[in-house]
Amino acid sequence: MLNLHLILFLAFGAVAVAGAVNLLAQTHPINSALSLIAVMAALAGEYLLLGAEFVAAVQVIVYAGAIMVLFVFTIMLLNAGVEERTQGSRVSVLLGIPGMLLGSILVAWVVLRHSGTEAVAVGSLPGDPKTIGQMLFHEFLLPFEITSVLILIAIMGAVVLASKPPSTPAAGLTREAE
Amino acid sequence: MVPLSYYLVLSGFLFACGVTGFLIKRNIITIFMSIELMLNGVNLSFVAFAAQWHALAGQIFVFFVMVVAAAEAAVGLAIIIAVYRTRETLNIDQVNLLKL
Amino acid sequence: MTQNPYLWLIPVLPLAGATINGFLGHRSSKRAVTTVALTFSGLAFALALYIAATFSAADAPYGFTVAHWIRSGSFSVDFALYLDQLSLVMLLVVTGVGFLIHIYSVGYMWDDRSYYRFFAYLNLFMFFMLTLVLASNYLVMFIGWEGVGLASYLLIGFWFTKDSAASAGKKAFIVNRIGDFGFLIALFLIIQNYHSLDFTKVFAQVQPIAPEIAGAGLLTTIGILLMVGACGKSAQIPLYVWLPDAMEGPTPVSALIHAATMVTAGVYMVSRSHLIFERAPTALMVVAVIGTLTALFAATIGITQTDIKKVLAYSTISQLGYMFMACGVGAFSAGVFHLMTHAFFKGLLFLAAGSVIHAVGGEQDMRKMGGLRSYIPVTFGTMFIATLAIAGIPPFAGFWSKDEILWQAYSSDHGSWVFWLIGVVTAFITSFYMFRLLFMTFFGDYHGAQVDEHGHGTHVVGHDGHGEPHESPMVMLVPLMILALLSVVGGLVGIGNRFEHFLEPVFGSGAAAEATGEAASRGTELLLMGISVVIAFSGAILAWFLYISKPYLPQKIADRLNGLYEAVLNKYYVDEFYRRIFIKPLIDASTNILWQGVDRKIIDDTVNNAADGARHVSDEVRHMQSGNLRSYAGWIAAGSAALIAFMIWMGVR
Amino acid sequence: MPIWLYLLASVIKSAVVLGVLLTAVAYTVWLERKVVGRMQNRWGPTRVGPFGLLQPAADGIKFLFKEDLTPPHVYKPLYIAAPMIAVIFALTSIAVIPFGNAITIGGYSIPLQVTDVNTGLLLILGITSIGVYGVALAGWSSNNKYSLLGGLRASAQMVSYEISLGLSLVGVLIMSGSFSLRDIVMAQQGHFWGFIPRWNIFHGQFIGFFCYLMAAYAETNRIPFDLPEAETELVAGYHTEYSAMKFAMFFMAEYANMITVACLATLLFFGGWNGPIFGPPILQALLPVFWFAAKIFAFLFLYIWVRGTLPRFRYDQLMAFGWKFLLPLSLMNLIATAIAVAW
Repeated sequence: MLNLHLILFLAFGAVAVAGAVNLLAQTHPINSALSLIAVMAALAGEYLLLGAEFVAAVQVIVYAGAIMVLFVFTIMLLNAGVEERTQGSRVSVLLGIPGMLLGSILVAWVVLRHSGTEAVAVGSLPGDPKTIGQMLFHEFLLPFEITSVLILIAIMGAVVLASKPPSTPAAGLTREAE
Repeated sequence: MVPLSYYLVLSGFLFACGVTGFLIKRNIITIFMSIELMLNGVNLSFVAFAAQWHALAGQIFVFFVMVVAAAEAAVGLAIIIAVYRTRETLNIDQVNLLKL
Repeated sequence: MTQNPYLWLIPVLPLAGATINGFLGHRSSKRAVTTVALTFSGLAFALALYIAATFSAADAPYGFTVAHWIRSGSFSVDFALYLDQLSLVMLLVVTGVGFLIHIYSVGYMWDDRSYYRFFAYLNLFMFFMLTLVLASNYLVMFIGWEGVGLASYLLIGFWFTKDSAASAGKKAFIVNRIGDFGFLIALFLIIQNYHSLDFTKVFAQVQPIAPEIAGAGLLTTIGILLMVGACGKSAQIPLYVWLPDAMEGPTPVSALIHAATMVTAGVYMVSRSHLIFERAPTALMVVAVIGTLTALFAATIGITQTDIKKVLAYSTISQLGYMFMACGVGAFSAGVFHLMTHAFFKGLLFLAAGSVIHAVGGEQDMRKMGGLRSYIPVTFGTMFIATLAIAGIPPFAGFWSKDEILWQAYSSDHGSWVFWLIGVVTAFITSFYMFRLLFMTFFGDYHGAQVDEHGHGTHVVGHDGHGEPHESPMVMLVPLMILALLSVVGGLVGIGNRFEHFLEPVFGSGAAAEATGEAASRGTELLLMGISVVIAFSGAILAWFLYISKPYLPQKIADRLNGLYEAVLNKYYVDEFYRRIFIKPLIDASTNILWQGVDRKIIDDTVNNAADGARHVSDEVRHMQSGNLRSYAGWIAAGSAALIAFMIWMGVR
Repeated sequence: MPIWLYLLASVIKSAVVLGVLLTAVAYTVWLERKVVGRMQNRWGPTRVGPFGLLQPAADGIKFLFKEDLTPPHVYKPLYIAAPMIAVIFALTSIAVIPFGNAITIGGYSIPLQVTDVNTGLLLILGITSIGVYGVALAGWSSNNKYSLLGGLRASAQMVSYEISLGLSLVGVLIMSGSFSLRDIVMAQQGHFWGFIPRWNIFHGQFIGFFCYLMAAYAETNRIPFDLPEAETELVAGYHTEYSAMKFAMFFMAEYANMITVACLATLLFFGGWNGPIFGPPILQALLPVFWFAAKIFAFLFLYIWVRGTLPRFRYDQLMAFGWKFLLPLSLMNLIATAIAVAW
């Protein structure tokens, strides 16, 4: 099973990497969104390999099934087109890309230098819903409740932000309504 | 048996892809998706560490990250819609009024 | 110290009245305001009477600690009250005269628009004055001290829409600050050396110290500084200049604050600190000299003044000088005695003057009065009694106290015949100008009808200044009559040194000194008494001669002594002198050095240059803030890379 | 059990289940046309085969041989992928549905289920939530405003009702304490007082079932919630531009989803395959499957019945119903169940 584990890891990892790269390569947001869904599905697979089956399920339901639907919905609603290749920021390319590369290399160097030979077994930590639920409602009760408040505020904020202004018909609005 | 570092490198790669997306993408929605990609990369390292150290708290954190991501997506997309209504564009290079 | 749980109520009652009237008065009727003001001040008086009735020398002093206030290391100050014979006299004077003047004010201020405000201030003044009087330590006393200053400022500037009133209030306040400065430094010295401000504790430490006969020591310094404070509050040379201007306030205020109570606070404070002064002969001498000079100086100015209230103001300064003279020669009880009788007759004089002003419709210039005797007989009668009292005609109150002072000035250990002589001269002048006032106002012909258009006292709104002079309402006359009665009999408590013996537990040693010389100089005393009586009568006769018999003479004399007359009429140019010496340099220095130099050049320029610098730097740096989100992301990426590198370099793995 | 046998069994099971499912889809269509026809006082299909029984086959042949039109302005990759996504996810979720007890063949116990995962319910929820992409992408990629509106409506509607759907299921989860569908069915064995089946719907979950039913109708875009394909206003919604086999895939996906939802309702609220068992052993082995099929048939009939009866909602009514009525109701059901169980 050793090889099978590695093979599965590599397979899901390849999908995730391909999706991530595709996200960057695609110019149309809907393609990027679908790539991201692929990445998320692949990550759900990785979670299953790590024994976190509940996390995997929630990953699919929440991320792929809800958040990304929201993204696709927004893309459809705004009728987003192919990305324009404007040159708005030199800084992001001249400073950001080297910075990102430097940071990644440094982190990778640290990770690889300090990684031991210990390996993570398949399902070595059972992440079944029951244990997670107990933990969530005992040790993490307060953060849990706070996130519930957070999400409530987010809902209200989203409603307020996205609701139409009552009297001033924006230009974008008329197009949606036709 | 897969070493922990493999997971971490994968997670780091996804994160780096997210950062790169933020840097090079012009569409606000795509940039937003890059952020989600970064969060996913971090989540992977959380779960990997949880398995490595036999600490379920790592998985709990993933839930919190998801909740935050969901809240962020809801508010962020609402903002994007509001921006689009007033600016009629999704190009981040053209949404640059917040400067001196 | 006996605890007296009612003590705290006395100051608090007027405070309650002030609070109620101050916050609710603008919505209440005048009747309600009157009720509140009179009830609370009357209750305070009644309570004071009750306390006086139950006062027993054996239990004195009484005390009451309201609250702990400052606790700092070994130093502690409580908000505590203290009542001995001295405070009791002051307490009765303040609440009694205060209550009478409250009643009087109801009539005098009835037509004023800010009726409630007046009574709120008046009650507030009562609160602070009682705090001052009942304080058990210098700090609480200082609160009352500053508080009466505040109330005085508010009441002088009561008609603040008038420029002169507003600036008179400011003048009083600022001049008082100078005195307070000395007072405060004295307090600091006391704290530094005696580690307490409590009267009993400080005096217990002062008691064993021998008098600083040779030169000036610590106690002398403290004493002189205290005297500086007293000079400010009690309008002594050189800080007396605010009191005449303070006559801009309503007349009841002049009566209560600037004649009967507040201005005597300095005397009270000096008497309260008598243990310090007795051990500092130099300071005592300073007090006596200042008092004597002030008495003479103010009296001479009083001769030439034509404003009825100004005359009384200078008279007040002069009488206060008497009190300080008494204190300065170590006869504190005589000073306090004069304080009390003065409160009666000077309060009465002011109230009667107010009644006169009221009668002639706001006119204050005596030259425009005259012959008022038949129009306002009650006012005339009471004012006549008061004049007799202040002039020192026996057996009226002033005679007893003034005579006591003169005798002490002559006979006391710290006294001298010089003080006595100047005192007698002053008494002569006092008698002269007071009868001058009386004659100009009430005798001769009435000059008011044709000139009262130009009267400058028209702020007493609602009174018809064009009609016949008319008597004041009963509510104003009753306090006049009561005070007149007190002016007649008030001095009798001093017969046979009864008053002095009453205060003996406080001033102890002064009476002992008196006892030694008593037998030897009985004859001298009677002789001196006779001289002063003669002097008083001669002053009155001179006034009669000049203003009734030969009314053309004063102008001639004035013409003959033109230079001197001008100087006296202009109050010896002291105000102008102060303006030239102190105010103008101060303004110039403030303008040129502090404002243009320090404020503009140093402070403003520092701030402005810092701001300019920040702006210049920002002008360059702001280009980083392009408004482009991706640029920001670039900065973040580079920054986090730098941070990661830094962390690795620092060994954080 | 050797691994090859395990794999073989899995392949056979998959093939059988898929075959049955596709057949069921085809005949559900037939049934719908027949039943709605009767309800509307007409015959429905009668010409092809006896009672029109061969009509599905005829339809299939027609779909296969029709010209596969691709309109010129569509975004081609997604236009092609969308129906595939729809049908693939619709068919996948049946994999975790158990339709009977384990049967023993040649000494090996084989569960009547393609694969038994202990988080089966979560898997179904996940797959269902991904199913929305088929409709949404189809609507968007068609580059047609009716389709776009249909797609928008579909995604909004499905995301909204998914919340109520999930919450209505949590009540059952609390009662059974497991995500495994097999365990949930096992928990419903037995009877109250000897004759009332111990099904969840009789076990306090009636409101939960109601919420589930409403949400499921909306999830499957069936009348009265078929706003995404409302013919009268959106022409045909997201599949306006589709024809031939691509259209058939949407059609299959819809009916497959109906069947999945019916299976889930049966398993969660109606005791699954539990029912009277009697007779010879072979009958005893097949009766549970029969009961299961019968219950599903009842649900499908209910679907058709509702379609023949109720008119379509307005879109704002749909949203208001979902957010303002169904969601609070399912929340209250959840709280009530939790309190009752904790008691």
